[in-house]
Amino acid sequence: MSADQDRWGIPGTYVFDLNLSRKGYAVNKMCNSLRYAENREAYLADEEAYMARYNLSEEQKQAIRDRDWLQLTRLGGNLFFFLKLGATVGHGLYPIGAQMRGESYEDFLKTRNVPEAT
Amino acid sequence: MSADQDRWGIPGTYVFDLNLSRKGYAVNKMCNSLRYAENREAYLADEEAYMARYNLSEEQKQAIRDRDWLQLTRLGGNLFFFLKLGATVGHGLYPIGAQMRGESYEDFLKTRNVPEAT
Amino acid sequence: MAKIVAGIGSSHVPSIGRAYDQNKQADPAWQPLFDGYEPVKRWLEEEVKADVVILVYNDHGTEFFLDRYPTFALGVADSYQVADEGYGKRPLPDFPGDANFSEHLANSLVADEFDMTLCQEMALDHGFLTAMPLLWEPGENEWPVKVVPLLVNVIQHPLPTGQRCFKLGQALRRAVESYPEDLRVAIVGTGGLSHQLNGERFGLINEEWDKAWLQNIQDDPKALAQLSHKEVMTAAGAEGGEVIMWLVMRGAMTEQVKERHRFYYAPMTTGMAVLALENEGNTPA
Amino acid sequence: MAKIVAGIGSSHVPSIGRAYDQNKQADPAWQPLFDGYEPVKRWLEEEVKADVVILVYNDHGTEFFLDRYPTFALGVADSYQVADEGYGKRPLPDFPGDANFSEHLANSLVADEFDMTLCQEMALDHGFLTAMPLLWEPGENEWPVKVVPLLVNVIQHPLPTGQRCFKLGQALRRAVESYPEDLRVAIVGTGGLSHQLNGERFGLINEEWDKAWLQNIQDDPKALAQLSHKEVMTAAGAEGGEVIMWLVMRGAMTEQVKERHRFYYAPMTTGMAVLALENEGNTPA
Ligand SMILES: [Fe+3]
Ligand SMILES: [Fe+3]
Repeated sequence: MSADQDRWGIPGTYVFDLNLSRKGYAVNKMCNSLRYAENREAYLADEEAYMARYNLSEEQKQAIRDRDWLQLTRLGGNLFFFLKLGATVGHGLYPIGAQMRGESYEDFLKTRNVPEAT
Repeated sequence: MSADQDRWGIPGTYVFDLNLSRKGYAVNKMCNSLRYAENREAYLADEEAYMARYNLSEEQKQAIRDRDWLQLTRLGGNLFFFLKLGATVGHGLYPIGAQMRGESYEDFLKTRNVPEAT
Repeated sequence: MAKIVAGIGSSHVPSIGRAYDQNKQADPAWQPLFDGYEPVKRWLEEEVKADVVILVYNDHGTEFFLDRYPTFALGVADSYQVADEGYGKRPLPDFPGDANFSEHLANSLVADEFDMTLCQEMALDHGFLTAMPLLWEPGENEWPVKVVPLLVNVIQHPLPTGQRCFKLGQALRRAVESYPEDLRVAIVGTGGLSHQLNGERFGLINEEWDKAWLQNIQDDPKALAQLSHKEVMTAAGAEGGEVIMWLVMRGAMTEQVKERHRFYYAPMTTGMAVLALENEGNTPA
Repeated sequence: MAKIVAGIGSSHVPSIGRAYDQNKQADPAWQPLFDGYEPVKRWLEEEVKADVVILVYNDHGTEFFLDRYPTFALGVADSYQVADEGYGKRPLPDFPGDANFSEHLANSLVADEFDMTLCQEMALDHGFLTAMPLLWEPGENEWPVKVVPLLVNVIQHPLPTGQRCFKLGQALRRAVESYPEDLRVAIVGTGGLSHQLNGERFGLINEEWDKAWLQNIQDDPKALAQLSHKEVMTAAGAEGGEVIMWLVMRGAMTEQVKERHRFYYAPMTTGMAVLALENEGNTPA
């Protein structure tokens, strides 16, 4: 948890404020472009080339290559936008969440009241 | 001056309110697209085809064919947007204004303090 | 004179929309939820008979991007499209607007010092779509009510304060009641209840807090409006902070309200709730 | 602590930009105008030495379209581009922002119940560009001040009231004065004075009204803020209604102000003015 996030002081929580939004702007802009099917195809055809079109930092690119959603969140990625990246590369909301919690998907489901309601 | 405009009660003046804006939305959207050079070329190549792409009323199309800027204003065209259409078809701000006043460009200039400051 | 005839709080969750579209109404995991909305739908159809609904929602990275993020955005169009959130459009009809009524609301709110973004075009994502078919039955190509979408920024801080949202509701009531036509207006505040979709706390639900919310929004909304975003997010999760949209609805109701129906269900990652309220008396909130 | 060190009112007219770019500073029709700004430019450079300027302007169908029109939009970016209004970009450097300062302003204004649209990207048209090189000399690739663009809807009614604009200025002052860094902040309100660009009244100028405005904005801005849009537009022309942007600047100054410079010129279709004000005392407007 960075100093910037400490100002909110909510453990395990990354509040998407203007500071984080500015930091992650390029990531979210790229992810936003993936709402179009033709862009998703271009992304899958050449991830590096697609990332290069946007102004991502090397750290942000690496978090994306690693599919490290927690790290991407720390670097300003906003879930509502990077869900489109997840959908493109085959990571859904609950697996992403389980990973952010540091759990397997199965273990995560066990913590739910009605795991069948996916 | 229509009943809608009468509510403002300022003679010779078309106040661009939500009512007029909704009425002219298609016109202004088309004009807005003319901020790009390639669209201006497409417009000049085939005005009717370009207008057909937007949802203009027949009245609005006719006002454009006639380069009747006062009528276009009455039908919801907003000068800040239709200036781009003017620029495309070779009508500048002051000639447009002179036409709306019902004057020749030369007569309009005579009403100015420093006509050289065009 | 137009008047507000119903106030509804409702969650908006994409999985509800998927369950609806896949006809899971009888699926054991989903039946409670659909059953929970059913009495409200019946009440709206048989008693409330609203002409138009003001639905308070947020966009989720679908139509609004961070290049220009409004605090409050109001639809002023004759119709609104169902958005494609990237998986194809949901099979729901597009929505009829009431542009004259929207225009009146916009004029009234801006004169009342609310700095609205005004939208002549607006495609609506699950923030808007989730509740609609659970509350009003769509026909093949139409809806039984017209809509006015009202978007609130709950995505990028600074969010509007709870207090500001409540005041927006109060201003909406004044705006509605100064409209000359005899319109019956429902208002729906969507979002929440508790959930968190980021960080190590992903999946947080606080059922106790949610249940208290469903009572306090009726009895003491002004206290809820005083909560800071940090207080709400600490208890109800970062994304649970969007419950401030219920305060817009509540501010548009009377000081006293009567509960017509309440339902709560928390199967997965969001406390799902629906609450139906009626005005009681004439004193504004 | 940051503080407001200068308040400037300035017209924004495309033909001024063209005259500047075409080096018409010595052209008899234009020389009065450039000479009129010169003392203000010198004052800003030699005495005011602002670190950042909040410039209040409106877009003219360049970057903002009617699909989503904000009432107030604030730039929160590190840099802002010179827009292409359809005739190629003006040969001016792009503008450096001060994102931390903008962020503070945004947080403060939204907490203070101003419903801002917040912009991470914003290209600036003549509404912004006209005044800048007349007030601060650009270098080859840089500007001597950072900028915070603040857009006001003066295009599509309902516009914010004059009163709301004045209050926004007052809120800006509070926001500036709660910023911990020792920033010197200038604020520029642009637009007007009288002009009308539509209808049979195209070309209306009201020199008398303009001259009264230049005095009253100093002595009795609260009376100006009470004028209705209809009153302003009737006297100063439909597009002259944009003078409400000067009220944002004035609201951010002290109750008493000292005039440093005033200039007025009405060669063609717009009453062109520049007014430079200093705070006097500490009582907010
Ligand atoms: Fe939401
Ligand atoms: Fe302007």
